[in-house]
Amino acid sequence: MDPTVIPSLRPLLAILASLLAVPLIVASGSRPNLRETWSVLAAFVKAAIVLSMLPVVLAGDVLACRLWQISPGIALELRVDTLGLVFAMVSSTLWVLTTFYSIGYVRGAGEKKQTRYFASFALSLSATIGIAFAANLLTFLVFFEMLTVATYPLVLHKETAAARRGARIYLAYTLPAGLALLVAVAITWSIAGTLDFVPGGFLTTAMGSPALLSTLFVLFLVGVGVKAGLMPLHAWLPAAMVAPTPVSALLHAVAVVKAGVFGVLRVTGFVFGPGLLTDLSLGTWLAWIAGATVLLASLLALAQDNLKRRLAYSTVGHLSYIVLGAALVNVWSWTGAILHLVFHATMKITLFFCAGAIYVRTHKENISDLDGIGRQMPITMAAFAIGSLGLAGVPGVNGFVSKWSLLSGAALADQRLLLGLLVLSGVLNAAYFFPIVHAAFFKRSDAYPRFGEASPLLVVPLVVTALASVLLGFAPDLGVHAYGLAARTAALVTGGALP
Amino acid sequence: MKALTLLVLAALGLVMLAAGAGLPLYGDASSPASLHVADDYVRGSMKDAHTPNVVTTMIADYRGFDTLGETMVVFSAGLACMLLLRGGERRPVPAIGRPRNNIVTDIVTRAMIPVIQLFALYVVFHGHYSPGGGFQGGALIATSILLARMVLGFERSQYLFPQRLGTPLGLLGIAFYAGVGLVALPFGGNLLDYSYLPLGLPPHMLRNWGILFVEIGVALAVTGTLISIFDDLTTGGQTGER
Amino acid sequence: MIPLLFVVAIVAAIVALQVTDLLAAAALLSAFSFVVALLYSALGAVDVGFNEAVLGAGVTGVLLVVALFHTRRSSVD
Amino acid sequence: MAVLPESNLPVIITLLLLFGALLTIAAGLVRREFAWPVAFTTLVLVLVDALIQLATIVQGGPLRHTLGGWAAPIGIEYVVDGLGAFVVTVIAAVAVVVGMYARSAVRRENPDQEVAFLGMLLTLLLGLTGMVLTGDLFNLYVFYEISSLAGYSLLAVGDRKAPVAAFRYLILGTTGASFYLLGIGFLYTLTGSLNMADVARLVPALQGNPGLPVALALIIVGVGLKMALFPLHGWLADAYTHASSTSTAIVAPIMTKVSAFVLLRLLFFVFGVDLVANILPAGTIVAWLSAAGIVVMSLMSIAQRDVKRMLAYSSVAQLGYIGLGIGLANPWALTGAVLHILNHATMKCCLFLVTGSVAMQTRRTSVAEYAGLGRAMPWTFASFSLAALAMVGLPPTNGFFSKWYLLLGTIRAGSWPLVAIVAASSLLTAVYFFRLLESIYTAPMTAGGDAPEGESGFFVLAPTIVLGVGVIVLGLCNSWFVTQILQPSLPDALRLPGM
Amino acid sequence: MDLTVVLTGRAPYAFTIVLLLIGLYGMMAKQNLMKKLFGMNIFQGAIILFFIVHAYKTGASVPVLDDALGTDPTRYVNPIPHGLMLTAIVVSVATTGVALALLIRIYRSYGTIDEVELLERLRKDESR
Repeated sequence: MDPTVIPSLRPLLAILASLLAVPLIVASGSRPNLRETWSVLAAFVKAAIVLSMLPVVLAGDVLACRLWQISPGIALELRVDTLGLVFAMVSSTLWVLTTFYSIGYVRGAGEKKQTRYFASFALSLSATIGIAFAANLLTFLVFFEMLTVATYPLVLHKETAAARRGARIYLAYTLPAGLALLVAVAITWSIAGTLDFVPGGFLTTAMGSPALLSTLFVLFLVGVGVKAGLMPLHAWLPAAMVAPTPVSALLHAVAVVKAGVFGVLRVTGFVFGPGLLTDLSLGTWLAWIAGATVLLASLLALAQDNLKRRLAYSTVGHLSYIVLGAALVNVWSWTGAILHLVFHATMKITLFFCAGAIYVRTHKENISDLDGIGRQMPITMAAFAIGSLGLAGVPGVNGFVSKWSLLSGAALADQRLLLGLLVLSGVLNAAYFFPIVHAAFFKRSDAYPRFGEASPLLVVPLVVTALASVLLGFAPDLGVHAYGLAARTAALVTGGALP
Repeated sequence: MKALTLLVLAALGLVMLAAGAGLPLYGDASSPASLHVADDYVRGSMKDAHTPNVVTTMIADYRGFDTLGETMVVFSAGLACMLLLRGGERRPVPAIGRPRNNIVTDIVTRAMIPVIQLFALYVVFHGHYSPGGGFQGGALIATSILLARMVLGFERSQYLFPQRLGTPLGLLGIAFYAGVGLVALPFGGNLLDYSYLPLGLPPHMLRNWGILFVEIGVALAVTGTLISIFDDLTTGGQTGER
Repeated sequence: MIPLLFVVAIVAAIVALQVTDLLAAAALLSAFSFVVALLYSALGAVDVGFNEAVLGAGVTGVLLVVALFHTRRSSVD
Repeated sequence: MAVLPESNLPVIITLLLLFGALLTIAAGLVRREFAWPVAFTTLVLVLVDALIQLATIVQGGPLRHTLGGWAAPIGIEYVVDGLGAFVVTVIAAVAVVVGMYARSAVRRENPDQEVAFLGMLLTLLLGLTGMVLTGDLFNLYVFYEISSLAGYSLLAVGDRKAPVAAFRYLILGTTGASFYLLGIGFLYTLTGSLNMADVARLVPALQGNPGLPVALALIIVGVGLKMALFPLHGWLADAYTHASSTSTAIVAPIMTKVSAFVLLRLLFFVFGVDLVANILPAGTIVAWLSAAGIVVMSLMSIAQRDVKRMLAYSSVAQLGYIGLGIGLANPWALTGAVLHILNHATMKCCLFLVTGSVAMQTRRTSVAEYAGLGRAMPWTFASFSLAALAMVGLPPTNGFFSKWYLLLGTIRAGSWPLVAIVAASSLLTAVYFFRLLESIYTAPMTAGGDAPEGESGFFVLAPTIVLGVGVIVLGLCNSWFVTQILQPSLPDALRLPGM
Repeated sequence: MDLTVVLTGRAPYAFTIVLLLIGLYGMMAKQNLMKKLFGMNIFQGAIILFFIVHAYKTGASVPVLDDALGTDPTRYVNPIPHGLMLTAIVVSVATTGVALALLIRIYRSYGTIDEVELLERLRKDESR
């Protein structure tokens, strides 16, 4: 049954909420408090608008906002379906927390150029929501590139040599990727004559030779895979960790990288579709690439001493969980993938928040310096523990739920090896997280004076996200109905029955 | 390097010669060019504009717009000299502008100038019936002044034609030309359609007059501009206000 | 008659390019223009011939000479 | 005075510019201060007329004006279709913007020549608009020469080296004009007509005549020289670099574009697509030359140390896009090419204006010296960044969309190397622009030149900002131009499907 | 088509091409800018000649109407190229004027109009 399409301005407003904040932020650059007020306001408004669309979508309808044409036959069009809404809700709600956290962080760490910082942040969020709601590939591409541009100043923020290097690497990866995507979209348009996302895909074997379609798929993968940190295209992510921690937290654990995997989901599920992927046996290949990434990333993470870099590599690994789920297109794997998109966000942002709090308080970034920190910042480190447990897939935290459905997806696809691989990576996760927690709480070191917790602006958000992770672990459908939406999307795309 | 140049030129030459095979033969009276539009001009010149000299009719009427543009080309050349040379520090007038003080040449020149100018006027006004017209006439007048400038010297020839008049005269000429062409517009005609001139004559006579007018405009423009170019070049651009 | 003019024109052109004294070259260029003007007239283009004689041979020549007074008269090639 | 018929609109543009030039000089001879107001008023009037003309044509179809009342082919006629009206409007708009800039710039850069300069500026526009409007081959030559003479002398105004560069340009430009004239000579002796439509009617009968391909080649070389079609671009770099900022700002954006338009018109409307393809692989040659130009010139501009020179080389590269579109001669590519005439005009004009205002403020010209200026002149460099992003071709700027259409064109042509070149070229562009932006915003200011005392004056700043914003606006509403103006006036063979 | 026809029928065209090449040679190979300018003039002269040559008709009269000949187009030389070339001549003079102004400017700033010397002095500017 086709969902009824309701024309509405809400998706547009959701984007404008933060877009219009940008000039206000710039204009009030001289008065920090006013400036931050705009950010907070924008964040709340945006989240409110996005959440207000939940009931409609749950009712099985689709909100659409068709703007003018940006190329003959292609409109700048927004469309709120289950998948898009999930992504939008995650990023917008977490932005609220991140805003508070950012205020605390940049002031605590005494960052310069805060106006530029907040402006770019708002812009990136608009781009992210745009990506989530894009109804066709060209709209998607427009916002995708906007995101690239908007995050560039954030990576460059510290203006140190390292930051410049990080920013250059960032561009060196994302710009070519954007071009690959552009070419891919152009080819798609010329062979298919349409760019609108369709659950189950709109490309068919009739539209081109297998060689062409496979090349097209590769181009798409390069295009979105870079942001998704798919190996071997992941190298920018650790380099981009020079950015201030809130940036790493929201953008490099939620917005940007998730935009990448979201792109993978769109491409596999809404452009190519299960049928074509299996016909050309592209899905399996992608699955194996993802699997390899999961394993390698986890191993690399073990080798890192810098906390944020370790988190970055773990992010790379977990993103590939999602790609993996997307690749073996069946109901369970897709449910798992989408769930992981949400749950990994809550867990990983917690960890980054913790890292940031520690940095602001102690200016320590290396794991080896964190012995005994748990005694001084118990709440922070408790949250950290919850996050790591979740990522390791321990039952009781939401990570377990998503991983479970991913596993059953792998089982359903009869990919025993990948199944084992997932389990193994869970173990590795434990291997690179638990030592930190252990050291934090049970190693004692009087190397440095007592600190105590960071300012509430930093602590409250991370507590919230940690609690969220736990709650979602017990009731995955709580609040944003992540589970229901994920399952429905999966059914819609794969044509299978609801799990 | 030179060898390469010659090689390129040789190649070009051969291509051009080969291409020549496609062109009508020299002196071919039935070439497409002579049978398509040209014949209309020859047939029409008399009855359209009452002007035997077909070339005059063509440049001043059939393709009068080209000529307007062409006058503008001359003027812009004058403007270019003005732009490039005027201003900056004053320099001595070079040898060519200095008086010769040779009594013979002076007298001869003074005697010749009116003759040339008279002939020039004839060329302008008789352009309908014989070779010549605005360009030739204007250029001749200019030449007479140039002669004076060179023989009598820059300063002493000012009385014939003050330097500062060059540009304004050019302006005037073009404005006159374009103005004559403009008249037709309010009467519902097209630009440069002389048959709309409000002189109460039959169209072909109106065109005849129109041609004369624009020839005068051209003559003025060419005279003024050529002189101003010459002056700018000789004086290195010092304006004549002195 | 016409072939002769052609030959003269070509010779004048070549010499004008080869002479190292620019003043002489300018004079030769005017000569070239004049020959060409004759050629035009011989080919029935009296107006063009007239124009070339006055503008090409006359004015251009004068302007060249004037410019030469401002610059250098000799040329290495 | 009776109300004039619409068919007078085109000639009124020419008359306005003609009398405007004369009046400017006259007024200037009376008092120097009078020159600018007259000139600027003229420009505004021309723009108004151009807009009315555009509107008229979009509604009522092409305009014809037979000059002297002699119907073509006996007389000369002005023929303006949507395409021509579009280009004229672009010229007029750029002219108004630059005219505004000229007010203070010319006085500062070359006070002695203000009057002649402004007069010459109008003369240049007279020539360029004439080239676009006329429907007669020889008349086109006349206007070609007017614009060329104006171009030489405007570009000769500038620093010490400018005349040298201008002289080289003069020699090359005259060669080009003469080649064009010779080409017409061939066409005329073969067809006996000079009217474009008439020649178009007569030319097909001449297939197989050895004179025809030569005529075509001569015309392409002739126009290509003025258009700086690679490898005929030799004159451009020096001329642009050493000329005064106003000269460059008016010449660079429109003169080469107009020639591109003329080339397009001659190839597709006089010779005709099929004939061109039959008698000489002109299209292919132009396309590949342009492609080579795109790559080589982009590399050249990366190598430059002087900003203006860098922009000059990138101009040649960008012209490659237009040449490529014309050469491929398929609907999408052509759309991209024509759209790029407008887009590149806006962005390049903006960039050159910025270099101008920076030079006036601080006497800084080299890439190194631009370091750190971003803080001192925020608005100037905000527009600069927008234009730069457009040059790189990132959405939603207009540069992205020209690239989009061109890509579709190259794909349509099925030539993958060209696809790769178009894609890769924007990476090369990104290299030199992001390098510049990075140093502008993050590097400390260098010693060379003065420190800027804040923003430039209104007359310099306003045009820059207008263009900067225009880059975005034009990008978002590009589709309107394409569907409303470009498509209706293209020959049927080159229409987009369904247009 | 026998040889004499070719010779008489093509020779003028060949001559113009030769002139054209001479002019181009001057523009390309001469290192004195003034010489380049001369080359340019010759080049343009050749092109004008091209038009005039193709306007010619054997035995036809000057394009000034004459009652004896009436208005029979074949009796008169083709007037169109003449008109066009009037324009072309004026254009070439104008271009020469501008070029000369440029040359004077160049000489003022660099004291030479010889390309080789000029390049040296330009390079000296760079180094300074």
